[in-house]
Amino acid sequence: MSLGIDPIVWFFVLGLTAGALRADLRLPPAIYEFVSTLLLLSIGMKGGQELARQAVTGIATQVLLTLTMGALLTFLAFGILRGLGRLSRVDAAAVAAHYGSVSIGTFAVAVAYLARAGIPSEASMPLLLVVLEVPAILIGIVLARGLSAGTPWSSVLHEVLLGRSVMLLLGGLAIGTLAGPTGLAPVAPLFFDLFKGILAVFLLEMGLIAADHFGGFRRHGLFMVGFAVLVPPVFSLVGIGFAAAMGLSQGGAILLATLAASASYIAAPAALRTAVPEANPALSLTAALALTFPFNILFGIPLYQRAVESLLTH
Amino acid sequence: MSLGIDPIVWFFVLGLTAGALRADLRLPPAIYEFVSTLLLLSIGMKGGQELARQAVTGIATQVLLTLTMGALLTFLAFGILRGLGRLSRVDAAAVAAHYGSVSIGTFAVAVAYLARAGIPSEASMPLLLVVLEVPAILIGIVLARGLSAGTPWSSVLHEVLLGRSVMLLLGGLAIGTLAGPTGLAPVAPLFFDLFKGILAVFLLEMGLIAADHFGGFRRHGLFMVGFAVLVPPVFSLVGIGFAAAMGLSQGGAILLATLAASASYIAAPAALRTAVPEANPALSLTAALALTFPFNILFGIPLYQRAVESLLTH
Amino acid sequence: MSLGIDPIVWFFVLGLTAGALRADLRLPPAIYEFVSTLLLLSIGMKGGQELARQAVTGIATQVLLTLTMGALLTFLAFGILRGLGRLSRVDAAAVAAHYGSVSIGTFAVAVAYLARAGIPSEASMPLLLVVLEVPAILIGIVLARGLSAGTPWSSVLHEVLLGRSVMLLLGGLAIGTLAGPTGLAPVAPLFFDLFKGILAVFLLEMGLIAADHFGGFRRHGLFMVGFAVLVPPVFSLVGIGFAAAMGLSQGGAILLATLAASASYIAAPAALRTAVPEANPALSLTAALALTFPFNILFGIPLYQRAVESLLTH
Amino acid sequence: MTGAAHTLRKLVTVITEATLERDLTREIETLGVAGYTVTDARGRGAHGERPSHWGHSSNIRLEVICDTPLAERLVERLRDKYYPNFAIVMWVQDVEVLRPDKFR
Amino acid sequence: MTGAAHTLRKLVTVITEATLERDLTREIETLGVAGYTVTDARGRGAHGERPSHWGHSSNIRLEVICDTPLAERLVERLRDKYYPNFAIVMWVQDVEVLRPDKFR
Amino acid sequence: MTGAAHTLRKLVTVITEATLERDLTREIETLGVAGYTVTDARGRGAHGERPSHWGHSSNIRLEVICDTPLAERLVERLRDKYYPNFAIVMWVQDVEVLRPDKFR
Ligand SMILES: Nc1ncnc2c1ncn2[C@@H]1O[C@H](COP(=O)(O)O)[C@@H](O)[C@H]1O
Ligand SMILES: Nc1ncnc2c1ncn2[C@@H]1O[C@H](COP(=O)(O)O)[C@@H](O)[C@H]1O
Ligand SMILES: Nc1ncnc2c1ncn2[C@@H]1O[C@H](COP(=O)(O)O)[C@@H](O)[C@H]1O
Ligand code: NA
Ligand code: NA
Ligand code: NA
Repeated sequence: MSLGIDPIVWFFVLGLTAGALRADLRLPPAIYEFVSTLLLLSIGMKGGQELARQAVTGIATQVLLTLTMGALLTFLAFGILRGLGRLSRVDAAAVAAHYGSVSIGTFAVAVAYLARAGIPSEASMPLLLVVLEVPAILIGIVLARGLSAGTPWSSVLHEVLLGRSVMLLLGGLAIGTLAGPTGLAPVAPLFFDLFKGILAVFLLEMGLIAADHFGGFRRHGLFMVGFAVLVPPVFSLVGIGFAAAMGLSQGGAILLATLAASASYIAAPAALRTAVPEANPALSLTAALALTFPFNILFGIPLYQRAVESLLTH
Repeated sequence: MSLGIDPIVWFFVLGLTAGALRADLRLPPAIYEFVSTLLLLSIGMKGGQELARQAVTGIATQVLLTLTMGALLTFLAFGILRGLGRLSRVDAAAVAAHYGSVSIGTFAVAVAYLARAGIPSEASMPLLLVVLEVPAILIGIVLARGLSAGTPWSSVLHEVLLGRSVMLLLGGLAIGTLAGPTGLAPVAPLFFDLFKGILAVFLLEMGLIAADHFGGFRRHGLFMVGFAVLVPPVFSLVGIGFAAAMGLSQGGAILLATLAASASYIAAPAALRTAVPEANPALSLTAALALTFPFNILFGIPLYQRAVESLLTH
Repeated sequence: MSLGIDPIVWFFVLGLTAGALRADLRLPPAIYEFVSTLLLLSIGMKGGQELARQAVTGIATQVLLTLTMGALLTFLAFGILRGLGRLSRVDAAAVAAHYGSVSIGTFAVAVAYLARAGIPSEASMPLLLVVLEVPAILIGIVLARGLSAGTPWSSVLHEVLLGRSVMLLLGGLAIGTLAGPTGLAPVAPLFFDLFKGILAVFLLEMGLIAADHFGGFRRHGLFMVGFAVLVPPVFSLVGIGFAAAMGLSQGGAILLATLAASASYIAAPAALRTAVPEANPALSLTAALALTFPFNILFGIPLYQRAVESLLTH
Repeated sequence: MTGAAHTLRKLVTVITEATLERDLTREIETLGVAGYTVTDARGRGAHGERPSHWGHSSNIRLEVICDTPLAERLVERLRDKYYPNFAIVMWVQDVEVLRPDKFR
Repeated sequence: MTGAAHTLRKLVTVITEATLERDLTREIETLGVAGYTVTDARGRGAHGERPSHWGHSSNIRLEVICDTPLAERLVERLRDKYYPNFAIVMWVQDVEVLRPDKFR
Repeated sequence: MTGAAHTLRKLVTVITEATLERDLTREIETLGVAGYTVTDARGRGAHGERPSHWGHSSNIRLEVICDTPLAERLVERLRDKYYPNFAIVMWVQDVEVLRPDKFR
């Protein structure tokens, strides 16, 4: 079943277009933070409210397999970047950290996509999202610096484990689980009814930001362009494999494939900048933000849906 | 049929009052931008969703007539300001640019007014709003400077044609047209259900800003006060004439009359400041913001409705 | 009847937790102001819409009794702080001003609590909230400085009487009364439907801010901790007494008890800082924000409900 | 610099509590200073950390260009009025200005 | 200061209307200056109050470090172009910089 | 200026990446400096444009008043630690302060 393009994706296209034309639609940073806070809490609460409803079994296994997948994808990316791309060790490690980790914006679009298509998914997915965000960043840092004494591990761990997205997703999950669907009803108008509208504003802004980073490509060469566009479909297959191993539903598999295919452009850049300052930050950010993110939003998600449908016939 | 005062107008009055009392209700600029972005997108999307539904004929004629009207109003204003007001050429041209152009806030209030009264209007109105915003500004610049080589035309055109309001209105129109009413349903809670609430916040803020500009009148004399209050009803008649020529419905005619009567206080000031820096910016802004805008919001719109009802008996 | 914890309180707990872990969930000040503006307008409008519906009798008496209560609580607090706490005159006066005045955030949570429990309350409560905010601040200033010529009374009165909360609450009340329930319907999605969601965001932020102020306790000693936690239940009893004298309903009595028990952390600190600069601002703010506010939110409101139920058997 | 007619003036920079802004600028106008510039700031000093995210505790950074006698008067006025009870820091520098008439 | 190899440069500070930002930074780049820093500001001067809460009327505060000839050219260029019609104030100071090569 | 007891101190101004704020202020405290002031900024330099609208790419502007030896140490510390890999610019000026004891 094909759905055509989700209207919220048009907001991203509007942002890209405005950015390319150098029209100034930019929202103030305060609004960006407001909007992303609402999205993170919403995603967490939706998951939490399901956890309160469903009997969830096998979460521990899912978490472990997800951690394994995060590590595997990071090493895979590192290998490709070192072997084929001949990037320096620190640059390869930094980019690998971004691609082993996840993009929460991409996840939100996939959630909206599934809602539109009426495909249910596991309540545990927002938890796996959190689980998948963290390990790649830590592995990337170790790949870059070894376990050298110089790494400011305590501040790195603080930044990664207590980062905005981890805290808000886990907080939302906890609140959703504690309150359950009835308890959440009074806050549903803000966190659930407005979800897609808020996501549209977020995507408008991301389009503008992505457009700002296109310039980076001239400098970073064809290899990185190929990497940013080919890694997502390849990684999505890894995601589908792990989804099969976990016995996820179709919806869960599409989400896990999307997560595998996505690259972090918020948590990873922030952590890497202080932990591995020698790495060129524009390299990762340009790839993750200006290519992989648009690719996943515009083409990836429907593609992964089709892949799941043809590969996972329960 | 008279409706009494729309409650959202009380928010404007609250802002005016607080401003006059020097009470600090001011919202941060970030919120002003958020709120106005939502309004612009909403207006565009509403129009676009109608365009997707209705078969629209004669848009080209409407656009051409609207362009003509914009030019006519600008020359008219210029003539009055030079002839009766004895303003310098640059000042007359700058003020004329503001009054030939439009106020989007006023348009939004008129849209809310029509919704409340249950009067439908043409889907093409948001497009005509965009069309009417631009030409007056360009004509004003030419009136002030001639076609002299010194004018930074490329940056002026960039600022006017790719300005925030033009881009967001056209973007909203495009998204609404592409998605249609069904496609927009998931984002309706933010963009449509909250429309009047968001407009109320916007009007509170505009009341505060308008109050700030009252001081300007002491300096700018009685002529400008008269101009700012008398031009709207006169220009609204021109608007009604053009509406008749276009064969617009009653609702469309009220909107076009309101547009004709309104004066720009965002796009025009920004463009004129860089293109015609010799003009006194306080002159235009005080008139448009502190008199014409409140006049239209508080008295104008119901007046234009009555004028349309008595003049346009189809 | 016990209700368990209101889910919005979990947002406060999330904020506290994140703050204690030094995780950075902080929203920009612009969002804090947006959210608090919406809450103040909502509270005012809700009250106003009821005023438009109910025939209100005896408002004058209620206002006078509330003024008396505000004065009484301030003197009571001052006595305790001077007598038992041996604070300097200016510090005792400053803290007394905070505790005689009210916390609007606490009031909002109590309103949400009553809504959840389905307990109605008087339409005049938001007005009493305004009435109770002001006198304590003025009395505190007089207690600190006497009626000395040095006090900048004109700017103090301006700041207190035309402060943000007074203006927005009164403005909302006026708009609600003028427009009535039907008139407010179009803005209800923003101001009423989103109320609890917006309050949740506000509480998340307040949790973070409260956590920031815990450090103050190390310096301010055990007496202040005891004061901040014991005054609320004691003052709530005073509130219940006055509620009985006014003949308020159960809901109204719970709200008045909560108001008496709450301490200002916005209006009072701002006014006192300029009017009584010799007072230590951290003393009042730490107590009001980091102890009394959480106490009331987490434990106080259900407690006051129970007290009202057992003391006021109409 | 020599190309244009430059003159020396004083630049007084003040960092203090944001809630003082209205007070302070009124004080400056009373002294007859021709203008000032304000930016939002945060910081740390003898009165502890003053972060920018919560109105009560944020700072402003105020700059005034004026001649030496006025600068002298301004600094003394602010010192007498605010040093005892407020978080405040001030410093003074020489600057070259273009149109000395603008800065009494 | 003597520990590191310090060199004198000029610091030009400009306070002007926020809407000029794009124009001004383009001007600076055209002159060949290596960099600049901008912060948002508000203030008061000969053109009245310029508060920060409404786009049209807020200010920016622009800083440029460069060598004396460039500073001279910059100041003259901005004076000629903006003084007649805009709210603008400029001042110049000496500063010690660490890597003089960064600041032509 | 002579009216009050003024003393010379150094003003160190640092423009660098916003994400370094926590690191930097910790560094400053470690050196024993008594205070600092931070404002948000944007700009352009050798590392390209750094606009203020997207967290990763915005700047801060940090000011520290201290005595000459501390300024010297601060500048060297920041140079060694951040110059190789970060967008950063520093300059130093003389300033007169009112209460020299506040600024070690
Ligand atoms: N040594 C310093 N250098 C730069 N700014 C300072 C310094 N000391 C204090 N400040 C600023 O001045 C404010 C008030 O200082 P204080 O009164 O010492 O707490 C602080 O919050 C800082 O923003
Ligand atoms: N004497 C002054 N000291 C500091 N800033 C000033 C001074 N005069 C003007 N300014 C700033 O420069 C802007 C433009 O000045 P003006 O052109 O005089 O209106 C003002 O809005 C202030 O921000
Ligand atoms: N010449 C300059 N004058 C003023 N600020 C500068 C200059 N060069 C760089 N900056 C600021 O310092 C930041 C970092 O500089 P850079 O390391 O050269 O990219 C820039 O983003 C600017 O904000
Ligand atoms: Na990934
Ligand atoms: Na018009
Ligand atoms: Na109280």
